[in-house]
Amino acid sequence: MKFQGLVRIISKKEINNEVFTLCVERPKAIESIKAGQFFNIKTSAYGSPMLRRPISVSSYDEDSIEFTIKVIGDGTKQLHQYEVNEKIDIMGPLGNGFEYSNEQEILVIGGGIGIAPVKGLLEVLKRENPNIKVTTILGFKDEPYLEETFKALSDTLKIVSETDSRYQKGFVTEPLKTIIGKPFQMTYACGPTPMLKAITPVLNAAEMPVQLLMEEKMACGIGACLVCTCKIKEGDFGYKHQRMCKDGPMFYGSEVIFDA
Amino acid sequence: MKFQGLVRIISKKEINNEVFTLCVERPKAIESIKAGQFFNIKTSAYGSPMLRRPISVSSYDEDSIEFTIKVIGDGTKQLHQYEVNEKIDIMGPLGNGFEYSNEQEILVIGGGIGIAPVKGLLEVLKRENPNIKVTTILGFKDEPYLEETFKALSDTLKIVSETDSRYQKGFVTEPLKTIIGKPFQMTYACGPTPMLKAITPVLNAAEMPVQLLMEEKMACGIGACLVCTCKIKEGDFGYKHQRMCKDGPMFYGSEVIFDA
Amino acid sequence: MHNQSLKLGVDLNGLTLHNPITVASGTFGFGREYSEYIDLNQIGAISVKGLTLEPRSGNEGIRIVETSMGMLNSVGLQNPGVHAFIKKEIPFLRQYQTKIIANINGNNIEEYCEMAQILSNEDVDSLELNISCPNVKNGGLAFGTNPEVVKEVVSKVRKHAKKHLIVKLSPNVTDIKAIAKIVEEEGADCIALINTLSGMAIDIYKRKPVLNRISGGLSGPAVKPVALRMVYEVAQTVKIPVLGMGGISNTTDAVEFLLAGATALAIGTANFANPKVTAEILNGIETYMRTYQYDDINQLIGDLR
Amino acid sequence: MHNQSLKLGVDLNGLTLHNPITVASGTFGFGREYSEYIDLNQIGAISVKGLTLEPRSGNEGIRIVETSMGMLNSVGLQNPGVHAFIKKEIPFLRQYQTKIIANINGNNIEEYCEMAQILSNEDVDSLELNISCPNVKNGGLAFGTNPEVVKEVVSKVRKHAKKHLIVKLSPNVTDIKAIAKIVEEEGADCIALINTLSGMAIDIYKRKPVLNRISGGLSGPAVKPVALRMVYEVAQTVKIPVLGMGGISNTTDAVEFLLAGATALAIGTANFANPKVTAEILNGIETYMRTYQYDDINQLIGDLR
Ligand SMILES: Cc1cc2nc3c(=O)[nH]c(=O)nc-3n(C[C@H](O)[C@H](O)[C@H](O)COP(=O)(O)OP(=O)(O)OC[C@H]3O[C@@H](n4cnc5c(N)ncnc54)[C@H](O)[C@@H]3O)c2cc1C
Ligand SMILES: Cc1cc2nc3c(=O)[nH]c(=O)nc-3n(C[C@H](O)[C@H](O)[C@H](O)COP(=O)(O)OP(=O)(O)OC[C@H]3O[C@@H](n4cnc5c(N)ncnc54)[C@H](O)[C@@H]3O)c2cc1C
Ligand SMILES: Cc1cc2nc3c(=O)[nH]c(=O)nc-3n(C[C@H](O)[C@H](O)[C@H](O)COP(=O)(O)O)c2cc1C
Ligand SMILES: Cc1cc2nc3c(=O)[nH]c(=O)nc-3n(C[C@H](O)[C@H](O)[C@H](O)COP(=O)(O)O)c2cc1C
Ligand code: FES
Ligand code: FES
Repeated sequence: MKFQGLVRIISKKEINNEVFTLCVERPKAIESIKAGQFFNIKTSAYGSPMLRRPISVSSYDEDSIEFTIKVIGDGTKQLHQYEVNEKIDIMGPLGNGFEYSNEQEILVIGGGIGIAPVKGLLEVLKRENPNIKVTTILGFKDEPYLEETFKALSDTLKIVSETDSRYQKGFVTEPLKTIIGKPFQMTYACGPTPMLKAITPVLNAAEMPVQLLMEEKMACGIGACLVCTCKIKEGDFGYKHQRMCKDGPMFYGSEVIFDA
Repeated sequence: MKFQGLVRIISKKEINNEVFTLCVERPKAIESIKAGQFFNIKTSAYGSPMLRRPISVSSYDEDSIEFTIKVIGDGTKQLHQYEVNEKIDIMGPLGNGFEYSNEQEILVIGGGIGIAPVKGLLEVLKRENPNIKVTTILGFKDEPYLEETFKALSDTLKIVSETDSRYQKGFVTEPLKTIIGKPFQMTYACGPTPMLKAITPVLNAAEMPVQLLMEEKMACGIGACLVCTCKIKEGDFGYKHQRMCKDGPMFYGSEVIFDA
Repeated sequence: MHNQSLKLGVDLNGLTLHNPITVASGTFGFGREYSEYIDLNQIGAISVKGLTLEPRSGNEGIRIVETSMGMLNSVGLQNPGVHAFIKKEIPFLRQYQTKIIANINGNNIEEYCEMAQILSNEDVDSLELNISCPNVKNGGLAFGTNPEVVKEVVSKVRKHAKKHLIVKLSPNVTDIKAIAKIVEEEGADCIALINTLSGMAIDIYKRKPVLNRISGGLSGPAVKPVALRMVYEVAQTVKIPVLGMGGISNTTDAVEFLLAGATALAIGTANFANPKVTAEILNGIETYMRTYQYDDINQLIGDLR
Repeated sequence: MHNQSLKLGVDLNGLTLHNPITVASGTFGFGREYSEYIDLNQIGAISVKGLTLEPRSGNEGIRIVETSMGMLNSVGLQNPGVHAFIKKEIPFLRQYQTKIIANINGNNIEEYCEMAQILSNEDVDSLELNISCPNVKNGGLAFGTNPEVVKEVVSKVRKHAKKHLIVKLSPNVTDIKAIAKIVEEEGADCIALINTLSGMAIDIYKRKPVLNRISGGLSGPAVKPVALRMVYEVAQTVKIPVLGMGGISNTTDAVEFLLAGATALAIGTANFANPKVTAEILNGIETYMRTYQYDDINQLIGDLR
């Protein structure tokens, strides 16, 4: 049996006026977690919104699971109203998560709140191999956040912003251009779909393997309802629809078809 | 223009494990309030439940309005989760409220959470005429609450309970029998419909005028939608449907038709 | 701040409104009560509580059930009758610049015609033929769901209605497009939809239907997706303008209906939760228009890409 | 604690369930995923994801829109095809004591018949003829809303179906009773309803319908009042048992459907919010039965006063 139930909130931290973290007690029933996996969280006990909200693990250890959440609409607003010691209904861990195996040199790319699971990944990789060489590119629309955290987790860190003039202006594709072709064993990326769509052909062309952590609206979150899809090259129909929640949310850049 | 908007919660108090009070700042825009009036309160900012919940004024002064609330379903549960200094969306005061004019000797009857507006009434009457003689009958299903408060507001206080053996067992009709016919200038009553339905013929028969503060499910709360009705004797159809929220919630015992 | 160069006026084929936000029949009384919470001048038109020839006391028993983001009502057309409306309510509403839509309901076709006749000589701006009320025994829903009856009632009422004529449709049908086409052919100036969906609730403690008449009319946010679909289908089908409604509660809903092709909107149930919702939505539409660079609301109507 | 002297078994006219709680087609896959959250033995029957003769990749684009206490889906019958189902999914489900209902969908009447034929020889307990899917171009909704087509498809499929046959109705009709009667006359063993209501959503930022196919199927608590009304109407009309569904999310909803006359219930969308909802509802029904002193669920069914 997998876990679904109430867990206690251990701590809550405001990162900026839109982003916050919730750290919850890790239930004994959850034997293993992988970076890039997510939980489907019930945001309200009163029905509305009806559906759970998928939130990635941004950090975990034996006793706790951390979520880093950006307030977007009602669901995330409700999550923001929870206080320490209240209980929250989570379900997971869900999805495949990142595949990592002893890489020595990696590139990670995070965009916006997509940096949350990337942070979780880097923490694990550093824990397992303190000597791993990490190049990180982060892109933000406005003012960057968690900069210090990523500094500590990266050997090289480049940050771009669309509006904050203290940083390089533009999208992650700019710094990416300058390092494309370097001998990274793996690239890990998470961010808004337009970002993933922009970087994937660049990395594919350079034959750099990339794991994309993707996003789609979900309902069940476990692969039963088929409302979340990722279009994948090859398969019965010249393509096939895989389930973002169950077969993903990680797909390799080489296999994804980005439609308009 | 009447008031609808956010008001700050000044204090919150647990009365027992089902009943609590919320005291809110009285907005300047509210010029007058009458005991027996109510406010229509939005319990959730997130839509569900969609409709406001009518709650009587259980006390008020120039600076504040108090509500005494019993947790029943989702709406009242949500009200219970508000904390001091949070803001809540109220609309009112609504309804006619009790009609009071210098009575010297009155009877009041409260059942269950129906004691809330009765408390508000007694406070006002005592404020206006400290010599008023008050006989109070309160009925509860289980353990009585606010006993001390009512002791202070009454010259004679009788409490009955259906289950709490420390009190007279039964319904308010029992003590009512023993005092029926006494020269009360007015009886004020609020409680569940079956209670009002039981006492009204008794009081009517004794020609004791009684003001009933009644209850119905409401939507608009202001008289526009016609979903809340009180069936009244006489009128175009041999009877007429008045609006509980606007023409009531106070009706005289002599005019109400209690259907099955 | 309002109207700052933005053109908000719409024309429902003869009924011009200074803005597209109206209120739905039965949810706003005759405007009196809400006038204490909101400036009625801000509302394009008020469709008044459904009128009948004679006064009606409405249905007995419980008249409302709250459901998940919706409500069932069974008011049963309680109203003071068309004559009291003319005498007492028109003068009140005429103090404001809002247009008056008289929602008319008959027990049979003759009554519909008689009411249309009477009101054609009175100071109202439009007649809204309600052939879709689920809460009365005669007339109502039965009229609105049978294409032949729709044809007959609309063509006859059209002859008596010397005013702008709106026909309000029931959503409880297999093919709303077919009904809309008939209504257009028979000469209606405008189509309003949706009225309430037929629904039911049971009191599991008493083991009885909550409503005496068993079923009632479902309204509110719950029905919005169905309403939007029907408004879109009808707007694609007829040339006369559509007055769209059904669960509209916020700016997003309102813009969806406009994009779907509704020329004006009616807000009903949402008024109960927020008496100022009409003004807030109007404001929200203006903001949307500025953001997406529309200076005339008519550019936005039906502007799906 | 379970079943302590309470009789929960129901008979859907040949399909016996050890309890009346089933899960709705398309919301529970083939049971695999939910088997990690709930003991499938607790579920009376599983109606599997809608099957077609050939594998289908389903619809392109966004497939879900969350609405007020509901959701629109546009999955478009993505499924591995009936043969893969037989090979891979039946053996999995047979590990449990839950009954298997095969939900079948054709592009035309011949395909429906062919699937009925094929599955009649396989180890499933019932065939659920879905003539109400709004999310595919051919078949589906078109079948379910036209009484003559319903008559034809049910009578033909009946001849090929050597198993218990459920016909699942579309709620997008004027008169559900008329359709139900036809289905009964043509020999169905049981009627399931409701499938999803046809609804729509527009992305106001992109100014496009959210779903590629414009409309999708509305499900969840929002539709419950409509579903309950239709289940009641059909239960009053036909003698064959009704499998009721549409927005059931908690014990109160479930008891309402039973009182309205449904012999068994299907839970769909509610599984998404709470994967254990079926077991919780079953528990709740038992508590209700004890409180109101029913020792056999069959006494409760249709027991309106
Ligand atoms: C696998 C997975 C992992 C995720 N991990 C995280 C995570 O770790 N942290 C995190 O914060 N989020 C994460 N997300 C995203 C998160 O699930 C969503 O942000 C969340 O579901 C939003 O719910 P909501 O109710 O707050 O907003 P919703 O109400 O669902 O809606 C979105 C809001 O955006 C508005 N909107 C929509 N489109 C536009 C537009 N084009 N322009 C302007 N406004 C628009 C809508 O009006 C609405 O208010 C993840 C998603 C997935 C699928
Ligand atoms: C004018 C007026 C003044 C009021 N003043 C007050 C006040 O001062 N204080 C106060 O506390 N309340 C007052 N009320 C009542 C208050 O409005 C309701 O208690 C409130 O609306 C309940 O909302 P809810 O969402 O909590 O419960 P709801 O969800 O609306 O529902 C009631 C609950 O009771 C359950 N239920 C219904 N019938 C039965 C039954 N027969 N057996 C068992 N369970 C059942 C339902 O399942 C549901 O859970 C007043 C009402 C009116 C009309
Ligand atoms: C309490 C109530 C009473 C109504 N009475 C009428 C009526 O008299 N005439 C009419 O045409 N529609 C009536 N309606 C339907 C509304 O005008 C509107 O069509 C419907 O509620 C859908 O819009 P909404 O979801 O915004 O409320 C009534 C609706 C409600 C909720
Ligand atoms: C995502 C999803 C997929 C569905 N797929 C099917 C299907 O393949 N076949 C079918 O008969 N019904 C399908 N349905 C309809 C459900 O079986 C059910 O009739 C409907 O959702 C109403 O019940 P609910 O409100 O409890 O979900 C689907 C519903 C949803 C939400
Ligand atoms: S959300 Fe149900 S399959 Fe992905
Ligand atoms: S609640 Fe609308 S008239 Fe009373």
